[in-house]
Amino acid sequence: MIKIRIQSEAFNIENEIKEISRSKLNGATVSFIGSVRDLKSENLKNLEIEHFPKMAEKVLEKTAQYAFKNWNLSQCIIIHRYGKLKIADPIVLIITSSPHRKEAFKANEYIIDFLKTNAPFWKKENTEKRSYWVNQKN
Amino acid sequence: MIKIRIQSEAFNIENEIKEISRSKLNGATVSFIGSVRDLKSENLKNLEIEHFPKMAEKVLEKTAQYAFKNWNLSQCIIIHRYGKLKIADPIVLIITSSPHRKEAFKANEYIIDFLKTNAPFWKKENTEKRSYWVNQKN
Amino acid sequence: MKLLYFAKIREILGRSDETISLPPNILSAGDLIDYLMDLDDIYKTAFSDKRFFIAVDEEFVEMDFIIKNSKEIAIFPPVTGG
Amino acid sequence: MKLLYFAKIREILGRSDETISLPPNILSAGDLIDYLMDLDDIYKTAFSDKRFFIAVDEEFVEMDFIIKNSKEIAIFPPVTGG
Repeated sequence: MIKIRIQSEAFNIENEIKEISRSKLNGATVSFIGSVRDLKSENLKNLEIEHFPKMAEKVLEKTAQYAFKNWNLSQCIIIHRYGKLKIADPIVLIITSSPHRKEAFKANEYIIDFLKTNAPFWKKENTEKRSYWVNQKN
Repeated sequence: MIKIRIQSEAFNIENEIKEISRSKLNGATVSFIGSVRDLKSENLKNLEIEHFPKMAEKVLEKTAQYAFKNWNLSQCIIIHRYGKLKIADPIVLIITSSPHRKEAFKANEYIIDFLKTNAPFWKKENTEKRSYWVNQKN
Repeated sequence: MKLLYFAKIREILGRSDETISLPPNILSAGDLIDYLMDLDDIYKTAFSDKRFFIAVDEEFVEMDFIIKNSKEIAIFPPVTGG
Repeated sequence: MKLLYFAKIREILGRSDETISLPPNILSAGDLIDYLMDLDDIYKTAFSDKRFFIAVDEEFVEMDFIIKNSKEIAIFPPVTGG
Protein backbone atom coordinates (compact mmCIF):
# COMPACT_ATOMS: atom_id res chain seq x y z
CA MET A 1 0.00 0.00 0.00
CA ILE A 2 1.24 3.46 -0.92
CA LYS A 3 0.06 6.60 0.84
CA ILE A 4 1.06 10.14 -0.13
CA ARG A 5 0.01 13.25 1.77
CA ILE A 6 0.96 16.89 1.37
CA GLN A 7 -0.39 18.94 4.24
CA SER A 8 0.26 21.96 6.43
CA GLU A 9 -0.74 20.11 9.62
CA ALA A 10 1.69 18.20 11.81
CA PHE A 11 1.73 14.39 11.60
CA ASN A 12 1.95 11.70 14.25
CA ILE A 13 4.35 8.89 13.41
CA GLU A 14 2.78 6.44 15.87
CA ASN A 15 -0.63 6.90 14.27
CA GLU A 16 0.78 6.45 10.78
CA ILE A 17 2.53 3.21 11.74
CA LYS A 18 -0.49 1.97 13.68
CA GLU A 19 -2.66 2.51 10.63
CA ILE A 20 -0.60 0.06 8.61
CA SER A 21 -2.60 -3.13 8.62
CA ARG A 22 -1.08 -5.78 10.86
CA SER A 23 -0.56 -8.28 8.06
CA LYS A 24 1.13 -5.69 5.88
CA LEU A 25 3.65 -4.55 8.49
CA ASN A 26 6.01 -7.34 7.61
CA GLY A 27 8.81 -7.35 10.12
CA ALA A 28 10.96 -4.33 9.34
CA THR A 29 9.70 -0.77 9.36
CA VAL A 30 12.07 2.14 8.76
CA SER A 31 11.01 5.74 9.28
CA PHE A 32 12.72 8.98 8.40
CA ILE A 33 11.73 12.33 9.85
CA GLY A 34 13.32 15.51 8.57
CA SER A 35 12.74 18.48 10.82
CA VAL A 36 13.46 22.20 10.92
CA ARG A 37 16.97 23.19 12.01
CA ASP A 38 18.49 26.55 12.78
CA LEU A 39 21.04 26.09 10.00
CA LYS A 40 22.89 29.39 10.29
CA SER A 41 22.47 29.88 14.05
CA GLU A 42 20.85 33.25 13.41
CA ASN A 43 17.86 32.63 15.66
CA LEU A 44 15.48 31.19 13.14
CA LYS A 45 12.03 32.68 13.64
CA ASN A 46 10.34 30.32 11.22
CA LEU A 47 10.71 28.33 8.05
CA GLU A 48 8.28 28.75 5.17
CA ILE A 49 7.82 25.90 2.75
CA GLU A 50 6.39 26.72 -0.66
CA HIS A 51 5.41 23.97 -3.08
CA PHE A 52 3.99 23.28 -6.53
CA PRO A 53 1.00 21.17 -5.45
CA LYS A 54 0.13 19.22 -8.59
CA MET A 55 3.74 18.39 -9.45
CA ALA A 56 4.73 17.65 -5.82
CA GLU A 57 1.94 15.09 -5.58
CA LYS A 58 3.03 13.49 -8.85
CA VAL A 59 6.72 13.31 -7.87
CA LEU A 60 5.99 11.82 -4.42
CA GLU A 61 3.60 9.29 -5.92
CA LYS A 62 6.06 8.19 -8.60
CA THR A 63 8.94 8.01 -6.13
CA ALA A 64 6.90 5.85 -3.78
CA GLN A 65 5.83 3.58 -6.63
CA TYR A 66 9.41 3.12 -7.82
CA ALA A 67 10.67 2.33 -4.30
CA PHE A 68 7.72 0.03 -3.66
CA LYS A 69 8.52 -2.14 -6.65
CA ASN A 70 12.29 -1.91 -6.57
CA TRP A 71 12.71 -2.93 -2.90
CA ASN A 72 9.69 -5.17 -2.62
CA LEU A 73 7.97 -3.06 0.03
CA SER A 74 4.74 -4.00 1.74
CA GLN A 75 4.08 -0.41 2.71
CA CYS A 76 5.25 3.06 1.77
CA ILE A 77 4.05 6.32 3.31
CA ILE A 78 5.30 9.78 2.38
CA ILE A 79 4.00 12.87 4.15
CA HIS A 80 5.45 16.30 3.33
CA ARG A 81 4.36 19.51 4.98
CA TYR A 82 4.17 23.04 3.61
CA GLY A 83 3.52 26.42 5.19
CA LYS A 84 5.11 28.11 8.16
CA LEU A 85 7.07 25.87 10.55
CA LYS A 86 9.14 26.45 13.68
CA ILE A 87 12.46 25.02 14.84
CA ALA A 88 12.29 21.25 15.42
CA ASP A 89 8.92 20.94 13.69
CA PRO A 90 8.79 17.85 11.51
CA ILE A 91 8.78 18.57 7.76
CA VAL A 92 8.75 15.18 6.11
CA LEU A 93 7.93 11.63 7.19
CA ILE A 94 8.85 8.57 5.14
CA ILE A 95 7.85 5.10 6.30
CA THR A 96 8.96 1.98 4.44
CA SER A 97 7.95 -1.47 5.56
CA SER A 98 9.28 -4.75 4.20
CA PRO A 99 9.93 -8.35 5.18
CA HIS A 100 13.67 -7.56 5.04
CA ARG A 101 15.25 -4.70 6.91
CA LYS A 102 17.98 -4.01 4.30
CA GLU A 103 15.32 -3.28 1.71
CA ALA A 104 13.29 -1.09 4.08
CA PHE A 105 16.45 0.94 4.83
CA LYS A 106 17.55 1.21 1.18
CA ALA A 107 14.10 2.22 -0.03
CA ASN A 108 13.74 4.85 2.67
CA GLU A 109 17.12 6.42 1.98
CA TYR A 110 16.45 6.38 -1.77
CA ILE A 111 13.15 8.21 -1.29
CA ILE A 112 14.54 11.01 0.87
CA ASP A 113 17.59 11.44 -1.41
CA PHE A 114 15.36 11.60 -4.47
CA LEU A 115 12.86 14.02 -2.91
CA LYS A 116 15.63 16.38 -1.87
CA THR A 117 16.56 16.98 -5.50
CA ASN A 118 13.31 16.33 -7.37
CA ALA A 119 10.23 17.22 -5.36
CA PRO A 120 9.09 20.81 -5.96
CA PHE A 121 9.27 22.23 -2.44
CA TRP A 122 11.28 25.30 -1.48
CA LYS A 123 12.39 26.47 1.95
CA LYS A 124 12.65 30.08 3.02
CA GLU A 125 14.24 30.83 6.35
CA ASN A 126 13.18 33.88 8.32
CA THR A 127 15.76 34.71 10.98
CA GLU A 128 15.91 37.71 13.26
CA LYS A 129 18.29 39.42 10.81
CA ARG A 130 16.96 38.49 7.39
CA SER A 131 14.91 36.23 5.12
CA TYR A 132 16.49 34.02 2.48
CA TRP A 133 15.73 31.04 0.29
CA VAL A 134 17.71 27.96 1.28
CA ASN A 135 20.21 26.77 -1.34
CA GLN A 136 20.22 23.22 -2.59
CA LYS A 137 22.98 21.03 -1.24
CA ASN A 138 24.45 17.65 -2.28
CA MET B 1 21.93 11.55 24.69
CA ILE B 2 21.75 7.79 24.85
CA LYS B 3 18.74 5.92 26.19
CA ILE B 4 18.52 2.14 26.56
CA ARG B 5 15.45 0.29 27.75
CA ILE B 6 14.66 -3.40 28.04
CA GLN B 7 11.02 -3.92 28.88
CA SER B 8 8.08 -6.24 28.42
CA GLU B 9 5.64 -3.36 27.78
CA ALA B 10 4.88 -1.95 24.34
CA PHE B 11 6.49 1.35 23.33
CA ASN B 12 5.12 4.37 21.51
CA ILE B 13 7.44 5.74 18.84
CA GLU B 14 5.79 9.18 18.79
CA ASN B 15 6.34 9.58 22.53
CA GLU B 16 9.96 8.51 22.27
CA ILE B 17 10.68 11.01 19.50
CA LYS B 18 8.72 13.75 21.28
CA GLU B 19 10.82 13.23 24.38
CA ILE B 20 13.99 14.13 22.50
CA SER B 21 14.74 17.71 23.41
CA ARG B 22 14.07 20.09 20.55
CA SER B 23 17.67 21.27 20.32
CA LYS B 24 18.96 17.71 20.23
CA LEU B 25 16.68 16.52 17.44
CA ASN B 26 19.00 17.89 14.80
CA GLY B 27 17.35 17.61 11.42
CA ALA B 28 17.42 13.92 10.56
CA THR B 29 15.80 11.24 12.67
CA VAL B 30 15.78 7.62 11.52
CA SER B 31 13.76 4.95 13.29
CA PHE B 32 13.74 1.21 12.92
CA ILE B 33 10.96 -1.00 14.28
CA GLY B 34 11.29 -4.76 14.13
CA SER B 35 8.03 -6.58 14.73
CA VAL B 36 6.72 -10.11 15.10
CA ARG B 37 6.12 -11.99 11.85
CA ASP B 38 4.49 -15.32 11.13
CA LEU B 39 7.70 -16.63 9.61
CA LYS B 40 6.61 -20.14 8.76
CA SER B 41 2.96 -19.40 8.05
CA GLU B 42 1.96 -21.97 10.65
CA ASN B 43 -0.50 -19.70 12.44
CA LEU B 44 1.81 -18.22 15.03
CA LYS B 45 0.07 -18.13 18.41
CA ASN B 46 2.77 -16.07 20.06
CA LEU B 47 6.47 -15.32 20.21
CA GLU B 48 8.40 -15.59 23.46
CA ILE B 49 11.55 -13.54 23.87
CA GLU B 50 14.02 -14.68 26.51
CA HIS B 51 17.00 -12.54 27.42
CA PHE B 52 20.08 -12.34 29.65
CA PRO B 53 19.25 -9.07 31.41
CA LYS B 54 22.64 -7.87 32.67
CA MET B 55 24.47 -8.72 29.45
CA ALA B 56 21.68 -7.44 27.20
CA GLU B 57 21.81 -4.07 28.93
CA LYS B 58 25.59 -3.95 28.55
CA VAL B 59 25.55 -4.89 24.86
CA LEU B 60 22.83 -2.35 23.98
CA GLU B 61 24.62 0.37 25.94
CA LYS B 62 27.98 -0.30 24.26
CA THR B 63 26.42 -0.54 20.81
CA ALA B 64 24.66 2.79 21.31
CA GLN B 65 27.85 4.41 22.56
CA TYR B 66 29.85 3.17 19.60
CA ALA B 67 27.23 4.37 17.11
CA PHE B 68 26.88 7.67 18.91
CA LYS B 69 30.58 8.47 18.56
CA ASN B 70 31.20 6.89 15.19
CA TRP B 71 28.37 8.65 13.34
CA ASN B 72 28.28 11.84 15.37
CA LEU B 73 24.73 11.34 16.64
CA SER B 74 22.86 13.83 18.76
CA GLN B 75 20.50 11.15 20.02
CA CYS B 76 20.32 7.39 20.21
CA ILE B 77 17.47 5.38 21.70
CA ILE B 78 17.29 1.58 21.81
CA ILE B 79 14.27 -0.19 23.28
CA HIS B 80 14.06 -3.99 23.18
CA ARG B 81 11.14 -5.99 24.50
CA TYR B 82 11.05 -9.42 26.09
CA GLY B 83 8.24 -11.76 27.11
CA LYS B 84 5.25 -13.02 25.18
CA LEU B 85 4.33 -11.12 22.01
CA LYS B 86 1.71 -11.52 19.28
CA ILE B 87 1.90 -11.16 15.50
CA ALA B 88 2.73 -7.59 14.42
CA ASP B 89 3.71 -6.55 17.96
CA PRO B 90 6.79 -4.34 17.91
CA ILE B 91 9.92 -6.02 19.35
CA VAL B 92 12.66 -3.46 18.97
CA LEU B 93 12.83 0.29 18.39
CA ILE B 94 16.00 2.10 17.38
CA ILE B 95 16.02 5.86 16.95
CA THR B 96 19.08 7.71 15.68
CA SER B 97 19.13 11.47 15.29
CA SER B 98 21.86 13.50 13.65
CA PRO B 99 22.45 16.73 11.73
CA HIS B 100 23.09 14.61 8.62
CA ARG B 101 20.68 11.99 7.37
CA LYS B 102 23.35 9.68 5.94
CA GLU B 103 24.85 9.28 9.39
CA ALA B 104 21.48 8.74 11.05
CA PHE B 105 20.73 5.97 8.51
CA LYS B 106 24.15 4.33 8.78
CA ALA B 107 24.15 4.36 12.58
CA ASN B 108 20.65 2.92 12.74
CA GLU B 109 21.42 0.08 10.34
CA TYR B 110 24.67 -0.67 12.15
CA ILE B 111 22.86 -0.94 15.48
CA ILE B 112 20.17 -3.34 14.29
CA ASP B 113 22.73 -5.48 12.40
CA PHE B 114 24.96 -5.65 15.47
CA LEU B 115 22.11 -6.42 17.87
CA LYS B 116 20.88 -9.26 15.68
CA THR B 117 24.14 -11.15 16.19
CA ASN B 118 25.38 -9.88 19.56
CA ALA B 119 22.59 -8.96 21.95
CA PRO B 120 21.55 -11.89 24.16
CA PHE B 121 17.89 -12.25 23.24
CA TRP B 122 16.32 -15.46 21.95
CA LYS B 123 13.03 -15.97 20.16
CA LYS B 124 10.80 -18.96 20.58
CA GLU B 125 7.83 -19.32 18.27
CA ASN B 126 4.70 -21.07 19.42
CA THR B 127 2.54 -22.04 16.46
CA GLU B 128 -0.61 -24.12 16.41
CA LYS B 129 1.46 -27.19 15.55
CA ARG B 130 4.62 -26.82 17.62
CA SER B 131 7.09 -24.70 19.55
CA TYR B 132 10.64 -24.04 18.37
CA TRP B 133 13.55 -21.72 18.94
CA VAL B 134 14.21 -19.44 15.99
CA ASN B 135 17.55 -20.04 14.25
CA GLN B 136 19.99 -17.23 13.65
CA LYS B 137 20.16 -15.93 10.10
CA ASN B 138 22.68 -13.78 8.20
CA MET C 1 0.32 29.68 -22.55
CA LYS C 2 0.33 29.84 -18.78
CA LEU C 3 3.59 30.34 -16.94
CA LEU C 4 3.97 29.42 -13.25
CA TYR C 5 6.75 30.74 -11.02
CA PHE C 6 7.84 29.53 -7.61
CA ALA C 7 10.02 30.54 -4.67
CA LYS C 8 12.84 33.02 -5.36
CA ILE C 9 11.88 33.34 -9.06
CA ARG C 10 8.27 34.10 -8.10
CA GLU C 11 9.52 36.75 -5.67
CA ILE C 12 11.86 38.40 -8.18
CA LEU C 13 9.15 38.51 -10.85
CA GLY C 14 6.54 39.69 -8.35
CA ARG C 15 3.94 37.26 -9.67
CA SER C 16 3.14 33.57 -9.26
CA ASP C 17 1.72 33.09 -12.75
CA GLU C 18 0.93 34.89 -15.99
CA THR C 19 -0.53 34.07 -19.39
CA ILE C 20 1.48 34.98 -22.48
CA SER C 21 1.20 34.55 -26.25
CA LEU C 22 4.42 33.44 -27.90
CA PRO C 23 5.62 34.45 -31.35
CA PRO C 24 5.67 31.45 -33.75
CA ASN C 25 9.50 31.23 -33.75
CA ILE C 26 9.60 30.22 -30.07
CA LEU C 27 9.80 26.44 -30.11
CA SER C 28 11.84 25.12 -27.20
CA ALA C 29 11.96 25.81 -23.47
CA GLY C 30 15.33 27.51 -24.10
CA ASP C 31 13.72 29.76 -26.72
CA LEU C 32 11.07 30.75 -24.17
CA ILE C 33 13.68 31.72 -21.58
CA ASP C 34 15.63 33.79 -24.17
CA TYR C 35 12.41 35.43 -25.31
CA LEU C 36 11.44 36.42 -21.77
CA MET C 37 14.94 37.73 -21.00
CA ASP C 38 14.77 39.94 -24.09
CA LEU C 39 11.29 41.11 -23.14
CA ASP C 40 12.10 42.67 -19.78
CA ASP C 41 15.08 43.07 -17.47
CA ILE C 42 13.13 41.54 -14.62
CA TYR C 43 13.36 38.13 -16.38
CA LYS C 44 17.10 38.68 -16.83
CA THR C 45 17.37 39.16 -13.08
CA ALA C 46 15.29 36.03 -12.48
CA PHE C 47 17.02 33.69 -14.94
CA SER C 48 20.54 35.03 -15.54
CA ASP C 49 22.21 32.86 -12.87
CA LYS C 50 20.91 29.77 -14.73
CA ARG C 51 19.77 28.33 -11.40
CA PHE C 52 16.31 27.32 -12.57
CA PHE C 53 14.40 24.30 -13.79
CA ILE C 54 11.51 23.97 -16.18
CA ALA C 55 8.57 21.62 -15.83
CA VAL C 56 5.92 20.99 -18.46
CA ASP C 57 2.82 19.10 -17.35
CA GLU C 58 4.50 18.58 -13.96
CA GLU C 59 7.52 16.82 -15.50
CA PHE C 60 11.05 18.20 -15.59
CA VAL C 61 12.14 19.00 -19.14
CA GLU C 62 15.44 20.00 -20.72
CA MET C 63 16.04 23.31 -22.49
CA ASP C 64 15.58 21.70 -25.91
CA PHE C 65 12.13 20.38 -25.06
CA ILE C 66 9.54 21.60 -27.58
CA ILE C 67 7.00 23.67 -25.68
CA LYS C 68 5.21 25.11 -28.69
CA ASN C 69 1.93 23.38 -27.85
CA SER C 70 2.28 23.20 -24.09
CA LYS C 71 -0.43 24.79 -22.00
CA GLU C 72 1.33 25.25 -18.67
CA ILE C 73 5.01 25.75 -18.02
CA ALA C 74 6.54 26.06 -14.55
CA ILE C 75 9.87 27.78 -13.96
CA PHE C 76 11.47 27.46 -10.53
CA PRO C 77 14.80 27.40 -8.66
CA PRO C 78 16.51 24.15 -7.52
CA VAL C 79 14.20 22.42 -5.04
CA THR C 80 15.04 22.34 -1.33
CA GLY C 81 12.34 20.19 0.26
CA GLY C 82 12.62 17.07 2.36
CA MET D 1 31.46 -21.07 39.95
CA LYS D 2 28.00 -20.16 38.75
CA LEU D 3 26.82 -21.31 35.33
CA LEU D 4 23.90 -19.63 33.53
CA TYR D 5 21.99 -21.23 30.65
CA PHE D 6 19.59 -19.61 28.24
CA ALA D 7 17.03 -20.52 25.61
CA LYS D 8 17.33 -23.95 23.97
CA ILE D 9 20.33 -24.89 26.12
CA ARG D 10 18.42 -23.98 29.29
CA GLU D 11 15.52 -26.12 28.09
CA ILE D 12 17.68 -29.14 27.25
CA LEU D 13 19.47 -28.97 30.61
CA GLY D 14 16.23 -28.36 32.47
CA ARG D 15 17.78 -25.60 34.57
CA SER D 16 18.57 -21.91 34.15
CA ASP D 17 21.61 -21.92 36.43
CA GLU D 18 23.73 -24.13 38.69
CA THR D 19 26.79 -23.79 40.89
CA ILE D 20 29.69 -26.17 40.32
CA SER D 21 33.19 -26.71 41.69
CA LEU D 22 35.78 -27.35 39.01
CA PRO D 23 38.80 -29.65 39.32
CA PRO D 24 42.08 -27.68 39.21
CA ASN D 25 42.98 -28.89 35.71
CA ILE D 26 40.04 -27.03 34.14
CA LEU D 27 41.53 -23.76 32.93
CA SER D 28 39.80 -22.55 29.77
CA ALA D 29 36.20 -22.20 28.64
CA GLY D 30 36.85 -25.10 26.28
CA ASP D 31 38.06 -27.24 29.21
CA LEU D 32 34.82 -26.42 31.04
CA ILE D 33 32.67 -27.54 28.11
CA ASP D 34 34.67 -30.80 27.76
CA TYR D 35 34.42 -31.38 31.50
CA LEU D 36 30.64 -30.94 31.50
CA MET D 37 30.20 -33.18 28.43
CA ASP D 38 32.16 -35.95 30.22
CA LEU D 39 30.14 -35.44 33.38
CA ASP D 40 26.70 -36.19 31.99
CA ASP D 41 25.08 -37.04 28.65
CA ILE D 42 22.65 -34.17 29.08
CA TYR D 43 25.52 -31.72 28.48
CA LYS D 44 26.53 -33.69 25.39
CA THR D 45 23.01 -33.19 24.06
CA ALA D 46 23.17 -29.49 24.91
CA PHE D 47 26.62 -28.73 23.48
CA SER D 48 27.41 -31.37 20.86
CA ASP D 49 26.16 -29.36 17.89
CA LYS D 50 28.71 -26.63 18.81
CA ARG D 51 25.97 -24.03 18.35
CA PHE D 52 26.68 -22.15 21.56
CA PHE D 53 28.47 -19.09 22.86
CA ILE D 54 30.16 -18.38 26.18
CA ALA D 55 30.08 -15.09 28.06
CA VAL D 56 32.14 -14.26 31.14
CA ASP D 57 31.18 -11.13 33.06
CA GLU D 58 28.65 -10.40 30.30
CA GLU D 59 31.31 -10.37 27.58
CA PHE D 60 31.65 -12.93 24.80
CA VAL D 61 34.82 -15.03 25.19
CA GLU D 62 36.58 -17.56 22.97
CA MET D 63 37.08 -21.21 23.93
CA ASP D 64 40.68 -20.56 25.01
CA PHE D 65 39.66 -17.85 27.48
CA ILE D 66 40.95 -18.68 30.99
CA ILE D 67 37.92 -19.04 33.23
CA LYS D 68 39.74 -20.52 36.25
CA ASN D 69 38.93 -17.51 38.45
CA SER D 70 35.66 -16.45 36.87
CA LYS D 71 32.59 -16.30 39.07
CA GLU D 72 29.78 -16.44 36.54
CA ILE D 73 29.78 -18.06 33.12
CA ALA D 74 26.86 -17.95 30.72
CA ILE D 75 26.38 -20.54 27.98
CA PHE D 76 23.75 -19.93 25.34
CA PRO D 77 22.80 -20.60 21.70
CA PRO D 78 23.31 -18.03 18.90
CA VAL D 79 21.22 -14.97 19.69
CA THR D 80 18.08 -14.19 17.70
CA GLY D 81 16.86 -10.86 19.04
CA GLY D 82 16.17 -7.62 17.25
